[in-house]
Amino acid sequence: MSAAAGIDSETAPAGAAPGIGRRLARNGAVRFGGAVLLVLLVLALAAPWLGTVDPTLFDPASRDLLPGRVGEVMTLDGNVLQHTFWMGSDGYGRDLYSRVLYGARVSLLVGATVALLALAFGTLAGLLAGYFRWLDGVLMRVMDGLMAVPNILLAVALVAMWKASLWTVIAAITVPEIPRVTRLVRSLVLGIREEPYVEAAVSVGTSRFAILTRHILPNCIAPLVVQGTYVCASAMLVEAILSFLGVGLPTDIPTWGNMMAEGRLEFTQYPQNVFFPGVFLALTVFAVNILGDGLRDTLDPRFGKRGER
Amino acid sequence: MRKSHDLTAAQQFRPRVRQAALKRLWCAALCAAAALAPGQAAAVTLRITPQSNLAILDPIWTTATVTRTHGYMIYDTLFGTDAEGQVRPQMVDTWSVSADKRLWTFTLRPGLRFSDGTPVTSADVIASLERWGQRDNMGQELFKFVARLDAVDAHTFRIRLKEPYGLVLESLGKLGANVPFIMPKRVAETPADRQIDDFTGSGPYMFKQDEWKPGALVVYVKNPYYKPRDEPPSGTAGGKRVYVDRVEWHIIADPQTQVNALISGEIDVLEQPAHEYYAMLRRDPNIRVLDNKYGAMVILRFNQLQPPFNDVRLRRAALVALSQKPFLQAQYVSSDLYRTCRSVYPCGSAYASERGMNGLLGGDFKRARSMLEQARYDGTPVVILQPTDLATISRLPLVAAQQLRFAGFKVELQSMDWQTLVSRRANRGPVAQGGWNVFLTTFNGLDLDNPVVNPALNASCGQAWVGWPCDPELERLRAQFVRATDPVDKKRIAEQVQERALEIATHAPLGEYFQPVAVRKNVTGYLNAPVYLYWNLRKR
Amino acid sequence: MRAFVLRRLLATIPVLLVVAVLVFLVTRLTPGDPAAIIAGNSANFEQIAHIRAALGLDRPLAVQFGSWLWDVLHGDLGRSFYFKLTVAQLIGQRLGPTVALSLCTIVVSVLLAVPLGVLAAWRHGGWLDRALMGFSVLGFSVPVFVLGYVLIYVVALKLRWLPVQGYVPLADGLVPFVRHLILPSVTLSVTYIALIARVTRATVAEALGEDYVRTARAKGLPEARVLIRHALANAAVPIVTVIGIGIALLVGGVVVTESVFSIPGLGRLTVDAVLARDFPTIQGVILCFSVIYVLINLLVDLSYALFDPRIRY
Amino acid sequence: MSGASAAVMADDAPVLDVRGLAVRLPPGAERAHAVREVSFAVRKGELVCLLGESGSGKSVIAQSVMGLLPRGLPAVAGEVRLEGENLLAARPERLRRLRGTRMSMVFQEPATALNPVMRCGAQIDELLACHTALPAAERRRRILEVLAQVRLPDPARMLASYPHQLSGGQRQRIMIAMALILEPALLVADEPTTALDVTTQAEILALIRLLQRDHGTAVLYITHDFGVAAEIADRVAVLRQGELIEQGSAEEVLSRPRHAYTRMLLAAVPSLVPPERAPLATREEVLSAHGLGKTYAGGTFLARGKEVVAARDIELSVHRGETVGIVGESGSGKSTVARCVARLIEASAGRLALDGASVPLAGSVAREFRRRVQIVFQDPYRSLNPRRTVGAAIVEGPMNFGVPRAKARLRAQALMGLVRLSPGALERYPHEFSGGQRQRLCIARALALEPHLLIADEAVSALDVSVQAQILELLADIQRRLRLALLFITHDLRVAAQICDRVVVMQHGRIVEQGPVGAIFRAPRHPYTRALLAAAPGRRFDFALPRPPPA
Repeated sequence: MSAAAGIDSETAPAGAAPGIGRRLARNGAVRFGGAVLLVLLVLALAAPWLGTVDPTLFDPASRDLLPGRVGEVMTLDGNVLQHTFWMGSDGYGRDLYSRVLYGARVSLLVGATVALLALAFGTLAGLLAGYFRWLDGVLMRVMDGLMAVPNILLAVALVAMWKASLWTVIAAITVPEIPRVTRLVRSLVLGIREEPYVEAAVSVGTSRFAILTRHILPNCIAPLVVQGTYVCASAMLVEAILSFLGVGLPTDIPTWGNMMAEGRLEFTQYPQNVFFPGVFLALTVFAVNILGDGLRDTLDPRFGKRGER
Repeated sequence: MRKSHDLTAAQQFRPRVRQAALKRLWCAALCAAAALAPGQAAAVTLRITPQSNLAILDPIWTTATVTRTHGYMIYDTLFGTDAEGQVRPQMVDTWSVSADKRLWTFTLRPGLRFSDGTPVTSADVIASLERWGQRDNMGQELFKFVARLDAVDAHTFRIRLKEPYGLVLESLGKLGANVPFIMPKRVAETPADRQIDDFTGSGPYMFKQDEWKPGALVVYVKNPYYKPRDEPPSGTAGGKRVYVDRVEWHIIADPQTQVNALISGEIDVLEQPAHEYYAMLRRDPNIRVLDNKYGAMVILRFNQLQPPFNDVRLRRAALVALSQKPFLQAQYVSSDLYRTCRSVYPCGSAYASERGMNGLLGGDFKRARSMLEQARYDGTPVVILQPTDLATISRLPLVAAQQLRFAGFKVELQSMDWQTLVSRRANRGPVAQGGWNVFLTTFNGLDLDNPVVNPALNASCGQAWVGWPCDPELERLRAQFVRATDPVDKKRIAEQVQERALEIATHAPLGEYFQPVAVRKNVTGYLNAPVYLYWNLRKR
Repeated sequence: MRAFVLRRLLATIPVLLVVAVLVFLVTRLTPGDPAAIIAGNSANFEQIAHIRAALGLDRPLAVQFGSWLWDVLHGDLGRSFYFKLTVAQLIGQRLGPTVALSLCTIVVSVLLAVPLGVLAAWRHGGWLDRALMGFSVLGFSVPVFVLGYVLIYVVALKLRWLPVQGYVPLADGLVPFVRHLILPSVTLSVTYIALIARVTRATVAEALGEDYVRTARAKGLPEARVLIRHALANAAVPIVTVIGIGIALLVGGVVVTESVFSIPGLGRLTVDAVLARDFPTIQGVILCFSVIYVLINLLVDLSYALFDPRIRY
Repeated sequence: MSGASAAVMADDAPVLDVRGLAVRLPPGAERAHAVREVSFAVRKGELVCLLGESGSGKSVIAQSVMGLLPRGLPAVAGEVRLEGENLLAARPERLRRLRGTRMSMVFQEPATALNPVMRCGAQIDELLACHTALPAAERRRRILEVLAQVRLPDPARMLASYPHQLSGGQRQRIMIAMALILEPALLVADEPTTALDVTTQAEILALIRLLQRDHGTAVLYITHDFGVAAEIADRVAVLRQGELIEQGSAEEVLSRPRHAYTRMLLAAVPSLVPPERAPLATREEVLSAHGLGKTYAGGTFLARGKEVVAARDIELSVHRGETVGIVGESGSGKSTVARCVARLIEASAGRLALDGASVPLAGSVAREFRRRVQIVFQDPYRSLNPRRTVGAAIVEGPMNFGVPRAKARLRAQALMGLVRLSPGALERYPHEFSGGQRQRLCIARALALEPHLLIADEAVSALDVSVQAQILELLADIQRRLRLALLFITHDLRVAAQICDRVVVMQHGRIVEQGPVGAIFRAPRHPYTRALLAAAPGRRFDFALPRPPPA
């Protein structure tokens, strides 16, 4: 059969589709979410130079000051200095402005760490369950068991079990999130396993471990990043709820959650205790969620497919 | 969420300035109430939110405040203590003491009955007193002196002492926890370390066990068999008349929701509103805040078995560094709800004095620092236990931490829920194995007003209250106090006890605070006493 | 159908076993010692040891677990350490309010979230989509108790439309029952709405891209009918799934809402039990929650057959 | 080319008159307009075929006629007149009322074109309910009648059943019934038979012609398959990259194409007449399978489901330098055999041998087997890992067998030349290549391990005919040079005719006939083979050869 006339211009690759980076930057939600988070991160890290005082030191004489008032603050060596309370003071007389900024550090840390840990363990479990069938049954039953126990109650029990410190609270919030990530990864693996490029890898003699790490894991990243943002958002909220129930972080470690939980008593008369941390927490969780939605719309192949076929 | 703990409304004996005004208010209310036609048609229900959740129903088995209030609802006592602190007869009609003060004979009022209709007999009284004697600390002291307790007939019983004892009536009529309530014999024979499960009593109300929803709702109805005394009610003495048909305890966990429920009229009485709300409650037109003269005391307790506070010099240094005002300001908000009190006994009580207090509790960080150097403090951290779920005391540890840090101590705060704290502080071991160095709590004033009842002053090493101070001299003084009958001697010995306690720094008294009850204006007749009493109330 | 139900019920047994072991270990490893708590604060060492023996806490862990599990299989959840009732009675008293609150919340959430999601999907990427999703996510970002307090402060205290707290059983009259449930279920449903709306939006948007929607439009059907009968109908299965899974997240909210509105439900009971180290109650209630969760998800799976004829049991 | 259409041309006003249509692509696409300057007409009772490869814009034209253009593809010029009314100017509400009544459409994928959660009867009923005021009973009668018209067995059962309970052909008949029930003037058919088996396709094409004659409907038929065009079209219009380069009667365009592009396309269509094949130089058997079978046990450990026999008693052998084709319709088991041989799935029965050495049917397989047997899949878009460079994909095989990276890279560059791709493209990612280029990369990957046996599982089915021709030519060239054994799986008889030495015909999991390609195509013995050949569209029209078609 004679080769057709050399119309074939196919030797040179076709026009390159826009890279992931540019597509992400174009998505409004990603831009908004990312910007807000960046600002918060900068505020948190630059806290010591933004006119703040030690968030844990207090002088009960200047308690419950309304925003903008001037009062006294004790320093570590016991002497007293004048300080304007931009966001007012809480029940102990601590400066809310400093606590909100320093609180950002811990809340973001809790959110990010829980997200990373949940993704790490969840992905590991999900990969094993998805790829090795004999492991699947056992692992998924354990995950179902973990998921059947309501996350707040599990967290409360875990925190009550160990003494309340930053890491116990992080662990307590992470454990209930792991099953959700595992189920996501497992369903992804089950899907990707059937893809022809995985079968091709099998046929060229690639080991199972290499298939997992080279072919299956990289293709789970996009949905995982999206899930990570939702886990981060919910982690910050759960931390606030744990503080509300009295099993959260100790109050000398300021977080938005325990500030609100502790400030709820004065809420109706001095709303600044709950208002400022509440606004910051809502803004952060909102930004993370919007970022998640934006990532999903750009990264998730299902949405990409709907273009011209 | 409030838990039962040592705190009870303290007893304070010195009349307050506003006290007289209140008196005039009562009799006006009473006269108005009398004018109402007796026997209103609709059933009147009184809704009360107690200080915490009623879980344990055996007032002898636990010292929890809410259980004691439950006891006053359904049980009666041989003697009561009136508003002026005098012991008055309640179930007892007449009593007499032998010349050598060793034989006491009591006769019960005629016609006393339990809520199941059966008459109250001496046998019931004896069984009740014996069970009470095993658990209550004043009861234990009393029974050390009791030779024999027997019934002469159904209505008369006798107590034979080995040697004269000064606090017989004060013990039988005591207000504080483990109140000597009288229960039917069959119930009182339950061993002291097991909880009773039959709630028959001879008090003004009956407990409706079928309607009880633990953690949510407790229901009492008027006890038809109860015969009140004729005298007007005063403290736990006098006639316990009941003018409502039904009392409901609504357990509300959240402090803000409690106050909102009172403001919206969904409950009539709120025992312990959070201090942040008193300003608001005072301004509310249809709510009355019943300032009472009975405060509670804040106490910082050292663990004397473990470093660093096994060294008395460091404990003294801490006493020098600490100051009362910041604790009270941080935790109890407005100044009319607290006051500093430089005594181990409640200010205004019989034995209160400033003896041994010179140079202490002045917040003198510099002197404290130098004392630390002299004692060659090696920097072992002070572990302070902090309860996170008890709104009324959760801030105190932070204030203590800051003041000790200013004094040069290394301090570590460990937060936990109250139940963990209660079991943790019973641990004598080192901090590494779950031990502790300092915790803060509060006590009802009437539990501290004399060397015998005040647990902090007990220095009998292993047998003492947690913290386990060990000092034979202090024990000798307390034993001497018990035997003294003349008030002047008691006062002198009590002051010596305080001086000695401060020398070996058993604990740091950090001032007093008040937590007045808030009542809606359509409820009148609330009895102002160091304990919560719910008879004599009318609801329009 | 029956074979499937049987098989699914058999499949839940290992799950509940895992829950039982998990909960048992979590309670047993707590530092707090229930015996000390029950003995009260002035008890000495012997009394605490005596109580611990009475409660059977001195037996080896495995034996304790075995006897508890054996009792559970016989329907006896054991007695509460702390309250004077058996765990079964406690749960019985507290089940009503939690079920009422949850059902009310689920109904309110689904009725609001699904239309919200469909509208957002219909205008995918448009301003309406961003606004609706922004609103639902905002609801998701505010902690439940803050929302609760604000609602109480505004609606109950200032406007006096609804009661501040408390729960009135249905038996005591429909109107008070509903009035007491409105604010709590609104507070609780905000997070649930965000969850369902997000999944509805995603699945309906995906369905709108399918061929059968293009066929429906080629048939000249009105847009509303295309959206409901074709797009939403095919998105029903994933939506129902998230409603099922969401129940576990809902419980977290129930615990807080019951505290804020002082509703005597299972959520509040569990937290009190954990704080009071009341092991039997903790185990009983969490097992109860898990059983409810598993049963609900079984119902969800069974409902698939209603929504999608391709799924046969 | 059917001769029957001429008589119907009585009415002169065209039902559909498209003039100068232009539809703009969103910025950043490879060309400015999806279609430009498109003008054609479809008269009553006439079937006009729009021919073109994928991306030529034929579907865009169909969508613009029906007013279903997505938001990003606006029609910017020209007119689309349906019975005189310009649809481009019509308000959406007007368009909506026309759809289903005056014009309707049938789509390509029968599997997904019907709403899976609605009964077929209901999906037609909603059309009637929406556009007419007929009472329910009358609507039901009409539906049963039209279902009978489209030759569906037991219309009542069809009406009550769900789409997933019907076969592809039946579903397409439902679609056609739905399209024609309201007697529209115009029917737009967008590749309605592409996804069907060749026998079913023949029935559907015949049905469309029949209904068109009965109802006098004007049909705009869109396809990329010249065979189908030859089979059914009255007039043909050829599209290239959005431009109408040629149109005329089927007879003119298909046998006397004026435009070079049309000639190129026609030449690329493989002929059903197999060329003379040189006999094999040596008879070295690479692969032999005896009594190979595969059964899937249905149900789970509790419920015993019914067993599905995918393949049984397969006798197969492929020699060095020989191409053996397996042909058959979907569900015939041809892919299952291929995957058993490639040991991607485990066969349930029979013996397998490679270069004489026996291969275990189950459990782990010798690494040497993996080296010697390679496979190329159908879907180019999912055969390469999107997250890794194409170079990495090619070197992965050799590096698994210990070839150092540098040496493997050199071999990859050589292979790129072999498959006629520029070696510099090794660092690029799969999404930067077209379908045809990706298939070449897959071939390069397969050859990297110098296999003895290459299995092509529908390797060219997803490609346009022009690209398909190049890949087939490439495979033939590579096989000659490397004396590879090639096992070629396809449902397209034309492709089989052109590339295979021997052909195996499969039906319902069994081999019905096998033999040299000439014998099978010229003198098929088994009735199923004969039916397959008879159903191949445009078989009387031999495109490749320039001489005029037989009478």
